[in-house]
Amino acid sequence: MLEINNLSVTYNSNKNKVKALGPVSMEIKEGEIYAIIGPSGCGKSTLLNVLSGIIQNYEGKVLLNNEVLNPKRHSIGFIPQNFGLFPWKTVEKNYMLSLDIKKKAIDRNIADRIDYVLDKLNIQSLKDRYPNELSGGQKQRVSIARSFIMNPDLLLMDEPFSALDALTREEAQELFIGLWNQYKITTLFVTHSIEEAIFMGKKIVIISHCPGTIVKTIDNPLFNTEDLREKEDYLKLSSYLRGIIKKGWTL
Amino acid sequence: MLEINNLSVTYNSNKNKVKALGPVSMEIKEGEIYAIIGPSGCGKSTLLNVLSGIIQNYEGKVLLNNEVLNPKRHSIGFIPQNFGLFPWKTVEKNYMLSLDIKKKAIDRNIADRIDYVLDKLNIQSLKDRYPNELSGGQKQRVSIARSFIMNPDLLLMDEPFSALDALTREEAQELFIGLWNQYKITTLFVTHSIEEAIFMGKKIVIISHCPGTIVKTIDNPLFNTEDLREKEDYLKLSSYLRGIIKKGWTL
Amino acid sequence: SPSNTGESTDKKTLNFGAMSSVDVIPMVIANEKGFYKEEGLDINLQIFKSAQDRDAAFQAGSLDGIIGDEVAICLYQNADFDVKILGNTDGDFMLVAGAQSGIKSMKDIKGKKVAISEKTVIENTLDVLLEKNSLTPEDVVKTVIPAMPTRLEMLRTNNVDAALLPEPFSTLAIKDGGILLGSAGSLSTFPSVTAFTQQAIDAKSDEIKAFYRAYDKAVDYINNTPVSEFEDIIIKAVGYPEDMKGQIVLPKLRKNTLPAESEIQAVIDWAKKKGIIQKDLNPKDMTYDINVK
Amino acid sequence: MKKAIKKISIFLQGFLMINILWYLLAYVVKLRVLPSPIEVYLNIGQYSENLYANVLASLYRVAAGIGISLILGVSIGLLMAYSRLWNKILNPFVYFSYPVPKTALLPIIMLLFGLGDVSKIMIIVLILVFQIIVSVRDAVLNIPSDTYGPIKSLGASIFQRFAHVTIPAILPELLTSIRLSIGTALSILFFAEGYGTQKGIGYFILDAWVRIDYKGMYLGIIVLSILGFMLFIAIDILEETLCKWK
Amino acid sequence: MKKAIKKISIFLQGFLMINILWYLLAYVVKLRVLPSPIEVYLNIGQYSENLYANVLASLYRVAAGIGISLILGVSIGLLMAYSRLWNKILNPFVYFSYPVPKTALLPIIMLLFGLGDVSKIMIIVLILVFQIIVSVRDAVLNIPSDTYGPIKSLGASIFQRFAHVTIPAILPELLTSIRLSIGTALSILFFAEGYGTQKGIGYFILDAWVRIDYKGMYLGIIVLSILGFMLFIAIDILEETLCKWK
Ligand SMILES: Nc1ncnc2c1ncn2[C@@H]1O[C@H](COP(=O)(O)OP(=O)(O)OP(=O)(O)O)[C@@H](O)[C@H]1O
Ligand SMILES: Nc1ncnc2c1ncn2[C@@H]1O[C@H](COP(=O)(O)OP(=O)(O)OP(=O)(O)O)[C@@H](O)[C@H]1O
Ligand SMILES: [Mg+2]
Ligand SMILES: [Mg+2]
Repeated sequence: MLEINNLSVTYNSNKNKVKALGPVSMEIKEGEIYAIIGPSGCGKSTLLNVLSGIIQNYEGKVLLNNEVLNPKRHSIGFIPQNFGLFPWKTVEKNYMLSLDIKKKAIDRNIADRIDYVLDKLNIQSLKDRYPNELSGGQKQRVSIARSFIMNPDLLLMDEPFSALDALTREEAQELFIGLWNQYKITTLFVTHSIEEAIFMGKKIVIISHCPGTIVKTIDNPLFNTEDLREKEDYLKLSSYLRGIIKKGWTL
Repeated sequence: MLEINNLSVTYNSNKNKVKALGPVSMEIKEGEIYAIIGPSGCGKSTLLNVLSGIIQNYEGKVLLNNEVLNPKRHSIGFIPQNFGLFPWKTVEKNYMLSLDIKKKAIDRNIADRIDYVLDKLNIQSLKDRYPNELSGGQKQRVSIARSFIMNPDLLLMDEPFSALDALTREEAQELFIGLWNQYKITTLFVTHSIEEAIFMGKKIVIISHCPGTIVKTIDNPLFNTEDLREKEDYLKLSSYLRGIIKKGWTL
Repeated sequence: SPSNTGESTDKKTLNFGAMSSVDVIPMVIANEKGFYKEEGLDINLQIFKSAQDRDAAFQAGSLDGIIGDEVAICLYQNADFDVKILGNTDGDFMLVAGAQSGIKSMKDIKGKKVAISEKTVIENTLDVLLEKNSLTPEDVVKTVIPAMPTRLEMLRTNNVDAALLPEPFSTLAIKDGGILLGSAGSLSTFPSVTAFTQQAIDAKSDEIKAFYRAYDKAVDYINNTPVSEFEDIIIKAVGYPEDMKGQIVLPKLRKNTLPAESEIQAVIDWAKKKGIIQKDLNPKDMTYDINVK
Repeated sequence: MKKAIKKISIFLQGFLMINILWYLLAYVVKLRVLPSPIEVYLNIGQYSENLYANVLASLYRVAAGIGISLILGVSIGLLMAYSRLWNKILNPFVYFSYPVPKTALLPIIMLLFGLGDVSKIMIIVLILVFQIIVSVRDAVLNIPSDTYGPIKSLGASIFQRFAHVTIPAILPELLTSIRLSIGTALSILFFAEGYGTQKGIGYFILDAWVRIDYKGMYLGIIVLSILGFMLFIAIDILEETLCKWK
Repeated sequence: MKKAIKKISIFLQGFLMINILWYLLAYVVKLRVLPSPIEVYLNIGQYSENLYANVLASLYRVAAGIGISLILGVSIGLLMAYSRLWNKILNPFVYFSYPVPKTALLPIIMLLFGLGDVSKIMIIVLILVFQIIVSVRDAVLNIPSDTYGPIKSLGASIFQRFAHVTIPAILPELLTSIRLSIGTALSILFFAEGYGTQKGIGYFILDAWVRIDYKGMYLGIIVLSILGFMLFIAIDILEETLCKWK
């Protein structure tokens, strides 16, 4: 379980302080998947950076499984918008990076898991290529593989599909949800697309303008529905969300 | 009127030829606005590059107002995905570039038009800034201003809004349509978003996988509808288009 | 004479530097023929390609002694660098006119371009030669070309009318039809000297004595041996052009001796007048008699 | 100006630090080849008027050398970038000439161009021109081809594309390349001003060296460094003026 | 290897073209300082064994100089990139030292390091190290900070971040900077091998010059250019091996 308590973040840039986020409090139960939407610059990436341990200078409290969040102790998967692959590593070295850094020996269990994930994502054959030799969708799949292989306590994704075109994007979303249903990893992702939030978020968190605070958290009954976009309810929920956006991310 | 007759384009790269587009035939009447959607790499940008005079090596015939298309003779507005502003020119020099290159004197008429466009797009106050000092939405508006100020015979846009976030994107779309309704410039734009195609395209052209050919041209009764996304018909049309995409861009 | 041979008490290495020029031949021969070893001297003989490098090494304390010239020693003394002349060498400097310059003798040199290096023994020799012929330094156009091969080449290609050159460059110029107008030797001045720092004289006097004994041996050897026998050695070490093989003529060398005080005084006066040195130097303070005999 | 002022302050700090280090080193080794900075600065009076004329002479040569290199380098670089044929012809030439030690060619240059300023400027040109050619060509080739899209679609002539896109796009690289050239040109003064002249800061240093006047020599080195720095600042100001968008 | 082979072919073309130009120029000016390339190559026999040892001696000095510069330059560059404090302290120093003509410091170098190989290597180091420092520091600072995101979120230690991200990310710039260094190091051989040695290709050229042996001198220059080129190729091959992803 992830508990965020009165988290706020202030950047110190060139002598003036910019409050970028907060205070934010929320709780994500194990095996949940939360979507976060909010206006540009409201602090969404900032929130993910705190949770992934990249920003360590924050106020408030963040507990993961009842311990203060710490990427050295916890196992955290992080997928940034540009997929976060290292161009100088082959695909294999890229998706094995998590195990490499955590110095995990590859036992039977892990080996099976790797096989399963690679198979599901259909990237077995890309092993020896370099990221530059992949299409956007392929890069995205390698990045997802990296996180699922390590079986993280928490998975964070910052606009994971926004660099993909419409078709590839839908494919990738479906692949992801398929895998997620298998492993049920506690996940928090940021998106700019109402459609994506409704399709992939069990709960949808709406954040206000900078410094971002939580405007509303919505239970999403449509999570993981097939042919979602053709359902009547989808239209209602999405027009409700659109209404909030039009009112400037307020209720 | 724009007439495209059996247009096809083949790239010569490193000794092997890649057929990227065609054959494509279509006709766009004056004052129409066409949306083009198609899979990644199907030749959409290639088509726009031919129409904008950037690619001059093509087979087939392209006539604009009954003359062979030629950017020196015709007046063509072109908005690429990255907005196509020159970072070394101020905003003013950027939007005046079209008049500058065409060596048009600024008469009463043009001056009024400039005032109107700048006012509508609300970029009067940005005149002396450089593009790097603008947000994505502002850049987009300057780019639109450049094309509208020159009153082109043909306006081409390659994924014009895809670099903007959801909110900014809707704003920009509405601004654009507002201006377009004023001037009714013959327009062709490429998009990856079904939503955008339905909102902004009087007709929607669907292109097949590479080398792209026209799969279908759809009349769009929903063009320029307010609160489009909440209409029943929108859902139908979009699920119809989605169906085509799912079948791999075939009928 | 008390020879140190046999006494193996803490022998120090003597570091000696010179440019590749004719004056260094006795040192090279002494080294090759083992005369230094015979004197029990361990020598580190450094041949430099430019005077600046030699000076830099000397000043930096990497060398105990050098082959230099009287002007250079004045400059050292002027800079409070206590260097003493311990002997003379037989290096000569010659003024050679180009074949097409139209200069036949010193009389014709007025207004002509003469290539030299500045503030050195070369310029000094030119001025002395001019004055001996009732001319003044202002009567010629001095063209500064420090690198000797380039000076020679500019003369050959008629870019300058005359040049002051040391051996072997002067011989090469004459071979090309150049006309010898005068030389330091013809005035019985020998501006080229061997010099050591006072520090070395104090700390290594035995080694320096051995050095000069070997020098004298080498002089004897050279004076009494046909050049052809040691030609290869000097071609290799001194920088004689290969095509001078069989044509090298060496002057009769003198055993080590101190230059005349009057000669040194003349150089001091010249340097003073030129403004190259500011101090009042005394020839007595500039020489040191190591007294080998 | 902000950038320039910042650089001046960094330079002054560096100047101070070097002087302190120098002072300490001089204090430790206590040798004539390394006079202390205090001695050097105390003696500045005796050179002052002399220095001014020397700096001017060098500045003229450096400016002319860089100017000619720029004219040649930019034209050839553009030619190579625009024409595949010329690139094919000239590329091997440029490629081979790059590592040739140009200073070894001094004797030929003197013979071809005489002993005057022309040969001094020519050696500077010979050393700089290749790197300017390469950097201009690469900068032009590195302009993404879609940069030209909007202006091509307006039917711009070759000349208009050039003025509106190519030149401003390569300007930053060009200035960087001038900045590097300045450093190189100044250190070439050592060769170039070693012959046929009695003026120039390179001559000043070499002359002081010959006269074993180490105070003068270090003063010359300091002046040369300051000259280099001032030229850097000039380029910075030029960059801020021409590349306001950066 | 493909890149290397292409470069070799460009080099050979360049070599041929230079020789033709050289031949024509020699034919026109007919000067002893410019013998025709044919004469030079006909005389190659008399130098051949000699050349080999000279090349080896120079290669050792260049390799040592570049090696030490790399070790120093990379460490200091990283230090300056990682520590704001050290950057503040060292930046003015580096900035000021950049335009100082290092060849004028020969007396100090001889003073501190004697006449042997150490001083030759040190003068190479002194000239190269600043540009390596600057390029390493800038390369590290230019790594977008979000590049580290994924590895930081995995709880990687400083050392792991370094090995997995920093080093591979700056490798291309580092190799470019070595490539530039090679050119510079070779042209410094002219100074460095003018004293205290009888071996080295710089010495070979200087010696031939003093002997007015222009054929030998040009042969030396050609050999030096070829040596430079071979080192370039070596770096290219290294780059292709280490930077496969490019
Ligand atoms: N390193 C930084 N220093 C100073 N301010 C920063 C820094 N990073 C972000 N900010 C500011 O903090 C605020 C939140 O930024 P953040 O990147 O978290 O927004 P976001 O919600 O992810 O935006 P977007 O939707 O555009 O990705 C913004 O106002 C931004 O300008
Ligand atoms: N300069 C080029 N040389 C060779 N092939 C090219 C070139 N430009 C594009 N192509 C190829 O031509 C095809 C069409 O490219 P184009 O950019 O027109 O596609 P697109 O429909 O715009 O794709 P996207 O939706 O990704 O922007 C692709 O297969 C592409 O790989
Ligand atoms: Mg963000
Ligand atoms: Mg495209």
